[in-house]
Amino acid sequence: MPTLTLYDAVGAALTEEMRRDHNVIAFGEGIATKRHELVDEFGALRVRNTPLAEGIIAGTAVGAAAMGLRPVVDLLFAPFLCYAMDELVNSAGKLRYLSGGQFSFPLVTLAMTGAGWGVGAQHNHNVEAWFVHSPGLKVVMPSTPADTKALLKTAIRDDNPVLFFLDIGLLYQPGEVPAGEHLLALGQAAIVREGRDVTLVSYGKTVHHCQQAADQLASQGIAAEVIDLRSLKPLDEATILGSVRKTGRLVVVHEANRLCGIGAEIAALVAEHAFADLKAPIVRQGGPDAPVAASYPLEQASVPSAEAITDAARRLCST
Amino acid sequence: MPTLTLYDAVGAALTEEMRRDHNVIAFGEGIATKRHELVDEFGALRVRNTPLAEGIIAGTAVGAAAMGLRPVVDLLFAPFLCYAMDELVNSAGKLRYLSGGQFSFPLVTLAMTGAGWGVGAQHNHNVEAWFVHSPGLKVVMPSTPADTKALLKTAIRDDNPVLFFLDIGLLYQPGEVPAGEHLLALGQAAIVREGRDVTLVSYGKTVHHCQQAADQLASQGIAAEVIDLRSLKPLDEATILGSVRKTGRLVVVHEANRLCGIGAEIAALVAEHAFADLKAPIVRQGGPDAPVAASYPLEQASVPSAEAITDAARRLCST
Amino acid sequence: MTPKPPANNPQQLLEQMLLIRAYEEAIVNGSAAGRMPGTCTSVGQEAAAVGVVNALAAEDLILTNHRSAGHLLARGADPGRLLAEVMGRRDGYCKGKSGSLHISAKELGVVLTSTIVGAELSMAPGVALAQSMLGRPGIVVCFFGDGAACEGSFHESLNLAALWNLPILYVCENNHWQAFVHRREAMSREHVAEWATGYGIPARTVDGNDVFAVLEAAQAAAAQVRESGRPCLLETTTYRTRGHLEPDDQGYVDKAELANWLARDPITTSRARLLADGLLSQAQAAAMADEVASRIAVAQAFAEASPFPAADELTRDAYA
Amino acid sequence: MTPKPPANNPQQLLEQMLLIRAYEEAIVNGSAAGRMPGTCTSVGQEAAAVGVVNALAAEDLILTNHRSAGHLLARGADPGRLLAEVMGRRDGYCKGKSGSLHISAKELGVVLTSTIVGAELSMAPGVALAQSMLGRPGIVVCFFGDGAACEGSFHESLNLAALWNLPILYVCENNHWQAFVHRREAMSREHVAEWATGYGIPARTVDGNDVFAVLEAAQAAAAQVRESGRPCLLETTTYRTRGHLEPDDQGYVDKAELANWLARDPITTSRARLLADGLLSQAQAAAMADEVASRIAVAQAFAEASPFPAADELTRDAYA
Ligand SMILES: Cc1ncc(C[n+]2csc(CCOP(=O)(O)OP(=O)(O)O)c2C)c(N)n1
Ligand SMILES: Cc1ncc(C[n+]2csc(CCOP(=O)(O)OP(=O)(O)O)c2C)c(N)n1
Ligand SMILES: [Mg+2]
Ligand SMILES: [Mg+2]
Repeated sequence: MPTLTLYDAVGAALTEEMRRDHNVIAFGEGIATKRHELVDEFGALRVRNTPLAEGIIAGTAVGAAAMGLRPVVDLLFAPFLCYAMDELVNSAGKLRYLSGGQFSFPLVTLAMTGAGWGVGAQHNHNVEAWFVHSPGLKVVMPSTPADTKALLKTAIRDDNPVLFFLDIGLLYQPGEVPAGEHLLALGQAAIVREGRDVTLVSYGKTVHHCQQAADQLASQGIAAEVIDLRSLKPLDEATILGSVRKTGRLVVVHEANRLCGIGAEIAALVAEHAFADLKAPIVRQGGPDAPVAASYPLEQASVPSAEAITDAARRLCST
Repeated sequence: MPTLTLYDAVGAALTEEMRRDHNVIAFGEGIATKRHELVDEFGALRVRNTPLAEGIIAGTAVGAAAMGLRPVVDLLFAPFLCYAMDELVNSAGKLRYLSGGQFSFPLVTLAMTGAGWGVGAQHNHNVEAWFVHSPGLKVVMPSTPADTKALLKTAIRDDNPVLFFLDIGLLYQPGEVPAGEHLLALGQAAIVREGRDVTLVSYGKTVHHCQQAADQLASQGIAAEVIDLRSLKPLDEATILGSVRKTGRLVVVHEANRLCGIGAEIAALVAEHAFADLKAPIVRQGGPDAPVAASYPLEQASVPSAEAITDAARRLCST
Repeated sequence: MTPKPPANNPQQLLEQMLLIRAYEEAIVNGSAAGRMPGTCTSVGQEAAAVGVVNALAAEDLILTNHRSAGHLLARGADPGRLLAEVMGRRDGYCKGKSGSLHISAKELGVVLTSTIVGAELSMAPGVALAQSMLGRPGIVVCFFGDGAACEGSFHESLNLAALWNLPILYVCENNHWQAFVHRREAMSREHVAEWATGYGIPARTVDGNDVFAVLEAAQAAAAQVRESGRPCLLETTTYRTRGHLEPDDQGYVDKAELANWLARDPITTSRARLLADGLLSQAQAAAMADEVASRIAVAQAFAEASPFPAADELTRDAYA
Repeated sequence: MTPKPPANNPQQLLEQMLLIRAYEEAIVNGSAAGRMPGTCTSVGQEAAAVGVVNALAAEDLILTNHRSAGHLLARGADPGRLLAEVMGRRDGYCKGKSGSLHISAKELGVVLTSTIVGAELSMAPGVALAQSMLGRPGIVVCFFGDGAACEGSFHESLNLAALWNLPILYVCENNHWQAFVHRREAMSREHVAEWATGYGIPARTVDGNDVFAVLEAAQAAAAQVRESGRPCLLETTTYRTRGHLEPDDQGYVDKAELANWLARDPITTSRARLLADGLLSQAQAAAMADEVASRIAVAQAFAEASPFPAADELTRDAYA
């Protein structure tokens, strides 16, 4: 199998989808420079650099999507989505419904997020939960290059606006990516490791921390099941609930702020629908209610570690 | 006790705080027109109309707060906060931390939210959870005129940015407001009705729906405890956990989208820290994952009703 | 239903303005009586809407905002379906989900109406981009207020449209008010057109209460957009003669300023001109008023008879 | 520590530029060697920073952005504390929490630095409002790039500053690049100053590579802001001669354009001019270079010796 970084998996998905459908276009602050091969293949009209103005980039994508194009826009870092909230939330997310279904908005926004580059809270802020909370939007955050390519291809074909988050810490890590056409439905979690004692649910880079924790737990005789959500909306409730009904124990892990994060949603879901099978309290591991510092050790400390996950799971299994 | 609407309670709090501290200023799209008595008393420099531009209103508040003023800005309807997300989240919420504590941001944003006026999803969208999820910000949403006045006075004195949400459906409902200086600490929930069988937690207009539900439940022999959160960050975890430890049953209710809402946070909190005392699954009642329509019956259907709350609580108590 | 062809005589322009006025008055009366919700009416601004819309071709696309009745009716919208929408009924253009504030009617080429002030400006470049990339002929007309011009999206939109050569006719309806704020409390300049020139976009200001002048200016501007494939801006200077949102006592409005503009009411002045020029008789004028009144009466009956949306509409169309 | 008094001779301007260059090169080398993080350097833009900052009084306030080393050093920042901040160490100006991208130094009057492009523009009016409402004397200088000028906050900020008579000197450093996008791919006009005139704000463009010209223009503009109490805009035309963020191979940069600007390096040209005018001897120039090199060496040693923040800094200062 060919090996690609997550960054290149994005490029591969874009290339394949732009070949397949000439209505797919891409623009953003530097995409034509950084992915110049796309300009070479598809021309300067379909792949464009833009002014430094996230609002109009997103707004242009919304208008174009409603009228028949399928834009993919690169908004660089997740905190910059703050400048595009009206366009994404109030326009893309609501104008289909408010118009009684007259329009659809097949558009994808790319944004990088998370620890790894020591760039501080104005570049590193995990805001995916905002968009899960907002109607009319789908949200994806993969943990491997293979999933990135498959999910991005599906997102581009989806008729709804999809917020597609790329974990900065994973961006240049290589991984095997099946050659040719592979798609993954949005809303399908992956059980990346099976186990019967405790369920670890995560997405993005902390999936790997969960896998390391599962290794550590295995050596202590605890069989952890690890779930990679991959898409945050739609959320694969069945896989989560099925796993917790089996194991009776749940640790939810993510880098984003704990408060009102995806972990809260999953904990609530389980406390509502798998309560009878729960053998122990649910545990959430997430970022603190503080911005992320640029300083390396503080940045690293803001991310749940394999050790902390292991400890939490072990404590749960002893109750 | 004098009787005021929630709208007038805001005016009373502004008047008292502007008298007390000449650094308190107020501006926004029409505040000088709609609250002209403030201009009469405090002058056109301290109370200003602004251009129609939420970003610069919020940004100006951020800059002014950092340099010694205490701005209160009226951003009208909650969805318009989308145009001020950068200023509120990236600047007000983060620049204290990122600067190593060099600045503080004593500012209050007012925004109306919720069903009641049939204005549709671009005016009626409950986004308070976004700001709970974002670091450095406090979030308040009162359910009575008295609490509104007391909490707004405290919010104006707080050295952090406070997002202050006004429930549209409650805005012109009168209520008793104690005369003179009354303050309420942020982060203190109110137990508005005591009960031992089930805990109903809410904020904003659905507190009243919970109270109606509690009446209905009482007539069926079920004693519901009703908690009005009042402030969503800081969250009064102790009061919530104390109540659920007593009753063993929890229904969380709000108008905002269920997914990653405050209800998710509270359910997760309880599933983590009061698991042993839970006698039944947690139930969340919240808005659907859809924009809110303007059409009256659809708008009303988007808000959890007293009947639905009663049903949910009764089912819980029979398990 | 398709867009109405442009008026081919001045009487039709007057009739459209009368229809808009009668429509708005039906809502004003209905909401005063508690039968209808309040709306942002375009009373006093009819000429600005009618003059521009009648300069357009059927294939042109329109983006508008919360104060849209004039644009929609001039484009040929059915007043019955509009009123049904305002009342949240299922026969409305948006199945009752929009209410008055964000009425889109794709079949009429009125697309992506948003009540977020400034959103029309942010979406217009994308609509125009699709038109040009998909090889469609129509230009894009973006109606926005003097208030919207104060939002950052104005700057971002004009810069991008100029840079990417997008066929957009920006039409700023400068009605002196931004809800409860007078434009002089909000704008560093008198005219939005002064801002536009900074982008190298041809910009012109026209008396927005003179329907004939607006029509001529809009025809010229639309032709320029069509030929150059580049944006132009037209500012129609007019006045919001009722309040921001019904009911509104206008206590904050300068009485002399309002009286001045009321004296220049676009309907009164254009009717007087047609009568003076012998293009309309008193009898024709009376017949026109009757015709309009009866259309609105029919429309109102239709809207009132339309049911509310079914319960399962609560979440339908949230996702495609 | 307080702001440095303005230079009172041309040699000091040169020395400041040399210090900035040496500081940036220390980071370039350190990051190439893996000892330091990459930063957005201001190499090639030293004259624009030094010329403006030396036109200011101690009580004036500065807002800057991600490319701030020149502004901070010209204002008298300690290069040791700056480097400590870049390296995330506790002796940095922001206790290591900022890193290179948002360094504020309130004691120097450098406030509210944000790496969100356009945020400086959105906060400047509030800073100026506080200055004027609290009766403080200093004006506010807001540095921003040609990229920031494309954000909507540019429009909103300039309109408000003009409308409210806020004492802001807007300084646009037009360095031809917006990260990986050339300004001609992003701006409908050549100059940001062309946009400013639309607001009735006096605007001027100056050769940003000529430190003496920048100083003179900035002195005039600052004086105008001080006297009128109203905003002015100064655009310094310059060039980002290294990449956007170290390391950057600049493969996307037009070689001829870059060569042209490198030939107009602000340090080389001003040094040559001082030598030619007899205001500097070769020996003095060499001594200056040595002095600067040793200051940077000391700074680097200081920064490297500074520890990382303690673990309890993780959440400290999230709330007041
Ligand atoms: C982003 C945003 N801010 C504020 C409002 C509230 N609001 C609705 S209409 C209006 C005034 C708009 O003024 P203008 O753009 O001049 O249009 P006009 O109403 O005068 O036609 C305001 C403030 C809104 N809908 N959206
Ligand atoms: C809102 C926002 N969008 C994008 C970025 C990423 N970014 C950082 S600097 C930069 C270029 C800024 O260009 P300009 O304003 O001209 O300043 P320069 O870097 O040239 O000094 C970009 C795109 C950002 N930090 N903030
Ligand atoms: Mg207006
Ligand atoms: Mg630049």
